[in-house]
Amino acid sequence: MTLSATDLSLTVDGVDHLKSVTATFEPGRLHTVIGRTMAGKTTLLRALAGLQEVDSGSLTRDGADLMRTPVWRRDTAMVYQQFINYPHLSVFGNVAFPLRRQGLSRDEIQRRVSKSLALVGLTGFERRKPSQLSGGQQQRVAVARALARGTGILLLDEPLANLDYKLREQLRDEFKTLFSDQGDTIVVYTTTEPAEAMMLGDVVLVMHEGRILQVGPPQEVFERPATTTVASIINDPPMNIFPGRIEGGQVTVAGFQATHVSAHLAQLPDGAYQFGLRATDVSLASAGVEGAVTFVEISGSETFVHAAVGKTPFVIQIEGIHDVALGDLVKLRLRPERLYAFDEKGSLVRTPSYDLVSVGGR
Amino acid sequence: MRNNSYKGMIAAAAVVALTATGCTSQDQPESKPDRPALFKPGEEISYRKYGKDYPATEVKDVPGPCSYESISRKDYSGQTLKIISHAVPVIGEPTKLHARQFEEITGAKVEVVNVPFGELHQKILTPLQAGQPAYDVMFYPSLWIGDMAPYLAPVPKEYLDTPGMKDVTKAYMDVATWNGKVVQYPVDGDRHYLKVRTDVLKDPERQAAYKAATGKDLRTPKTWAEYQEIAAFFSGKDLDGDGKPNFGSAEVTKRDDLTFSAFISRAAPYVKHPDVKGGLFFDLDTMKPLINTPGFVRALDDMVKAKSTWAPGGANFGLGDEIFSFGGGQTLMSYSWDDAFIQAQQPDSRIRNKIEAAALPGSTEVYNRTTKTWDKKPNQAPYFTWGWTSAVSKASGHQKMAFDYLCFFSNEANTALDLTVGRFGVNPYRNAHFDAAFWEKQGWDKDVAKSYVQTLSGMEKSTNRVFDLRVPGVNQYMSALANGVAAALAGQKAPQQALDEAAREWSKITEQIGKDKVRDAYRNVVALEDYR
Amino acid sequence: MYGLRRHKSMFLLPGLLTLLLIIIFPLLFTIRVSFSGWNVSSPQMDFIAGANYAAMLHDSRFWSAIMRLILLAGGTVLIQYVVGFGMALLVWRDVRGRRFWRVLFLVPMMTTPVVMAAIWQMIFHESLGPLNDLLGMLGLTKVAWLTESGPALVALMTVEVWQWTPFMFLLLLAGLLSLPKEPFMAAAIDGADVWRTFWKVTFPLMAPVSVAAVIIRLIEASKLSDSVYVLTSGGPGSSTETPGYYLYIQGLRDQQTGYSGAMSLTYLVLMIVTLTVVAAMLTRALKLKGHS
Amino acid sequence: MRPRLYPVFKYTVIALWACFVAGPFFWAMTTSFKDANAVQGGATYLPWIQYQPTATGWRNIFGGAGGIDVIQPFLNSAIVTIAASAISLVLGSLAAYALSRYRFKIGFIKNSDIVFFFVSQRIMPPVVLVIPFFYLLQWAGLLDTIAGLVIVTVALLLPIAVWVMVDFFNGIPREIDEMAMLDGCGPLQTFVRAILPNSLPGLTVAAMFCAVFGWNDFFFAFRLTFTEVQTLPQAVVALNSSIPPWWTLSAAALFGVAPLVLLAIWVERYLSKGNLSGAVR
Repeated sequence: MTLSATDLSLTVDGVDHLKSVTATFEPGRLHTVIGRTMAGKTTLLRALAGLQEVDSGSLTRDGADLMRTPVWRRDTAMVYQQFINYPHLSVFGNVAFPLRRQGLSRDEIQRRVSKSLALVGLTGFERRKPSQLSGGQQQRVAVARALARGTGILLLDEPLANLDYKLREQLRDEFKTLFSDQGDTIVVYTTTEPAEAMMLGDVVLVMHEGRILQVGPPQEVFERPATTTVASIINDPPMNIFPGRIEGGQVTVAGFQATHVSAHLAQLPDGAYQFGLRATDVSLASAGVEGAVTFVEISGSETFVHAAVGKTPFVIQIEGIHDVALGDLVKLRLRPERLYAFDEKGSLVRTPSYDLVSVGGR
Repeated sequence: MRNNSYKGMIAAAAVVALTATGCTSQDQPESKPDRPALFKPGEEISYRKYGKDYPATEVKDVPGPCSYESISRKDYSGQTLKIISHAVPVIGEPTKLHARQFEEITGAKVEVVNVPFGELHQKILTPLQAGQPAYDVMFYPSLWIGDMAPYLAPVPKEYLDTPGMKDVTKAYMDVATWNGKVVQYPVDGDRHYLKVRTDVLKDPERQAAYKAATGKDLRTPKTWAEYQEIAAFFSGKDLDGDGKPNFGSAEVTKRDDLTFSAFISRAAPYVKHPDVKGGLFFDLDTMKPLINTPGFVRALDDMVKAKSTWAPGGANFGLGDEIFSFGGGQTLMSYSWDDAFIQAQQPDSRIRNKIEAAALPGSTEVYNRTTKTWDKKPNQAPYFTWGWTSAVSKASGHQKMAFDYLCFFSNEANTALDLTVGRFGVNPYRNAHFDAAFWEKQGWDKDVAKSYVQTLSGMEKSTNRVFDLRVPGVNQYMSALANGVAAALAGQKAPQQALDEAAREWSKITEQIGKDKVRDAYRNVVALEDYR
Repeated sequence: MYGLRRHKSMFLLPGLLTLLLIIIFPLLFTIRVSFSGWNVSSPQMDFIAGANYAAMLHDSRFWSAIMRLILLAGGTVLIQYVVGFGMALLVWRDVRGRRFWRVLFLVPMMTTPVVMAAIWQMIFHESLGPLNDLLGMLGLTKVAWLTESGPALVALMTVEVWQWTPFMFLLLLAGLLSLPKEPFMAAAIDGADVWRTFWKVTFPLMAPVSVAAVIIRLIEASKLSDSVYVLTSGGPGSSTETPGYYLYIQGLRDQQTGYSGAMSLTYLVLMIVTLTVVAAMLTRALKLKGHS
Repeated sequence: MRPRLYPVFKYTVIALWACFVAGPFFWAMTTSFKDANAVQGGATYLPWIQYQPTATGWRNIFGGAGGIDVIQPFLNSAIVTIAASAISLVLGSLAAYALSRYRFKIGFIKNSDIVFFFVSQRIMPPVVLVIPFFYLLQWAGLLDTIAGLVIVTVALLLPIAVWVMVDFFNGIPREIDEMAMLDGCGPLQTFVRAILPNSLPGLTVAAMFCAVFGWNDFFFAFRLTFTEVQTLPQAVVALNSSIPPWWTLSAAALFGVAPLVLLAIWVERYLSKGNLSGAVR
């Protein structure tokens, strides 16, 4: 029951929405597609569902061509970012809608709907109209409808994007258990949130500008981002990427002697590189690379300090609340053992050695 | 209020008729055998049973082929007669009333459609031209004969020989005739004449005041100049003490209403020279329009001057407004058809029996188009202003029934009753109608009845008559003329210029329709005008 | 989407073909008849080339009627829009008895124009009508509503405004009621006053509805003729004639079918061009994108 | 404007406009109880006080002497209006759905051009259409029949239905269609089961416009029928004689408006629910 996309391309008005996308989706696994907005994630899902025609490429299911199968025979369910439900139907009616199309018996429909609503925690809401529910509840209805059918392919297009933070976390946790129970279903889930992708995905696909940049298990993608772009997409806040040089055992950034070269980079020849460093691996210190503070975000227990070193922006994530003012000159300390090295074109050259990786942690 | 035994008789007759005809297919014109009459000869006829809006008057059914008695012998059950008529009530209401009676006494089904004046022409003509048998019987203004004649069934001899038809005045038989054939069935006699308020004009105090102010005697005007003087003198004064001002003259002036007829009335004495033959609207020889000649221009000058004597809104009066304005006592004088007069004589009218009828004002000189001079001589020219007529379509499959309906419509009893209902718009057209005693019976004062009957019959005696332009495309001609008149009344153009343009328009229309075609038609009209 | 192509005609064609079938013959007929001398006395499809069009070029009544229409249609639609919008705003929210007002304000458009024009004719009647009577009570001079060209145009516009403002009112009220709430909250938080909120929030949000409503009203208003027919029959003189009424006079009353065909087609082309331009201008003026 | 004055201003404006709107109805109402003398006597407003009311006008529209019988025309109007509106709504919403959801390209003709083609039918001066319609119906043998009138009325109403519904469908997210298809509905089922039920407000507005224009059409009904199919406006206009019985005309005018007032109340219910357009959000 494998779903394979081969060489899918779509260009609209000179913009590549899909560019030679090739990917295989396995039954019983949850694939998260991560990428920034406009990366082509939604287009990919719509192409998989048959809602979007592509310029070229093919789509097969267990080797059988899927391109000529109309949407309504594709055995696919989809959950949209915008909580799309049938406004005229009750919650029950919404979930029962696809089941009725399948011609199931009343009892069977009743049974499946109840089960499905129980799964998403909406038992007791059967008679409400979607407009009488909160956003999170509406999205649960959409999910319940998708689940109740037991389709072979389940597509979720940033289902949590329009929810508030709290609800997002809560639903994300619920999804984790929900989708792990889906048997042979191929689940494809798009998101812009690295945490979501890492936490939910059995496989993570990183998309950017219509291309798939990297595919792999979450941990691998997190630890070994193939390019600077992947590195930036897969981290939140995005990994700091900055040009620098290795010269005589020292890493220099914007003319500063930033730090010494740690062991994992020792083998590299001197020259120009791009370095990557997570925000958590930069700290404010009394000495180091000098930058000017451009922006300060305080989020609960953490402070994000944005600073510009020369023209290169940095994000520094530090514990606790710190009193930093705009325009202050600060010194950044870079953790040498955490540096990723990329070549000048952005391909990964060296990763730091991870002893213990905490997936999804900030 | 219905007479139940009468209804029962109809039902019985219908059953008999149905059984007799058996399963003959519906709506096939066929002559069925006569059946017993529902009326005794000379029975009293009244409209009372149709509602209290009808007068209680009773008249005797006059024996003859069109009488209630004779028509009720006919059996038209299972057949449908389709009729188009003017909007209710003018001519439309009697059409419907007599249709209902006709249904009751013959078993026929009669469908009547009523149409506003402005729509009637095309509503009748379009199906006729398209060969669509839409209507069997059509009621329309008689001046359209030029357009309609090719599609009309001539009145069969048996109907021409009825006593009722024989009694129709010469003028109205002429109006119904086209190229020597009677193609229209006369049901109405219309003409324009003058109506005045006698409580003002015959009031000694006002006569004295008028004499003092103008040095002239106050009398029913004999010329348009006098009409203007009197109208101007009284206009704006409160003549009946109700606190509201009264006005001098009410005329039909709304452009696309019947303004052309009002204008022809005003022009008639200036342009109808008793000694000049060969056409009033056109020179029959050249077909050159004459409507911009000095006589017509003077009439338009008069009309523009008269504006000061009109009630507010008087420059946009349709016929209905004119009728209400005079009939309601707002204005002193008016000239048009009988309607306003009859309206003013309705039992509940506040000016009942305070009015009189007179011939249209004349002139002291008349334009001679052959010598191009004004001939100083008093002139009068009665205007036989079209009037309603009826006809049967050549394409009708029910001609016999159609003519029977018209013959019934216009039988003596019905006509006598119709004449008394002002809103019906049915006016005297038989010699028998010029009978003052009949009107006195309706509660009219002797003088009023006498003035009315004399005015109407006097017109019949005149030899200097004006008829309408009964040619194909008459509506276009009249519309062009009305546009000219309206432009002058609105002050957009001087009368001469307005009529010059109308005349050019006329030439164009003639060109378009075909000079010979118009001339052939107009010859019929000229024959009537020049008749001695 | 695969599998949909063959369905899309299934949706469109029944309606499109029905309309085409009904309309194609009249259109072809009109084009053909406009080159013929078809009239009341010779209803035939002869061929007189462009004579009707040539005559039309010199027909000042036709052209001045078109100029007058621009004034009448433009003026009445503008008034209808402003008043309709105003009334929609007033009964949009917190008004006592708003359901009553809303129904009442809708009713005029439900009436038959020819019939209501007759009622209006009574109202404007200069000596028997209530309007001049009321003016008199107020001590004002009476107005020659239907017999002077200025007041007659005002009377016509009054009737049109009365009859069709509800149409604007309905569309605009429906538009207002479906507006999202957020921008208004934002404006309220910013402390914008009623006037500013209207211009900064309500009006821009209502722009698409406004353009659609104005265009459709212009289309309908361009056919103005019923009220002319009943109220003034084009008078005084020809000062209230509209193309619709003039076409009626020529085409139906005088049955100049060929000539009126030529005028109708010219009028149709002029209207389509004008409306397209107006629609484009309105759309641009209100900075709308992708308005269909 | 000062907040305290605003309500005063608001209610004053509403009241003024209400007077203007109601004025003609009031005048028709009072006139319908007058007779010829009351009308001729100048403007009066209050029965009993200023004139003696009579029910003649009202009696006359139900077959009284000098009047008309409005019952049969009423039924004819209702049949024609309902049939033509129903056909227009069905064909119109199908076409509108196609134009809202699918892209058409036939030569240089695109969706917006097709929409314009529909709407442009309303630009046609009716005068042009009526003569050819006459011959068309004559050829089909449908002059003076309900069927003929329905066909012609459909040509008048279809553009309105398409215009309203295209706008309305554009306001319904396409995702609903997609979801229905994903849920196993073919295109027609998608339309019937997912879109139409959500279009009731739009259909109501379209139905109202259709009903208003269909019910009040005088022009075509008048010229394409002879005697068999008299519609209500025709019956009322048949009173516009050279001596107009204003009282009867007024009564008939009010009678003709009544059913549509009920329609207005119905439409207003949707308005009050606030879901006349963009029903989804």
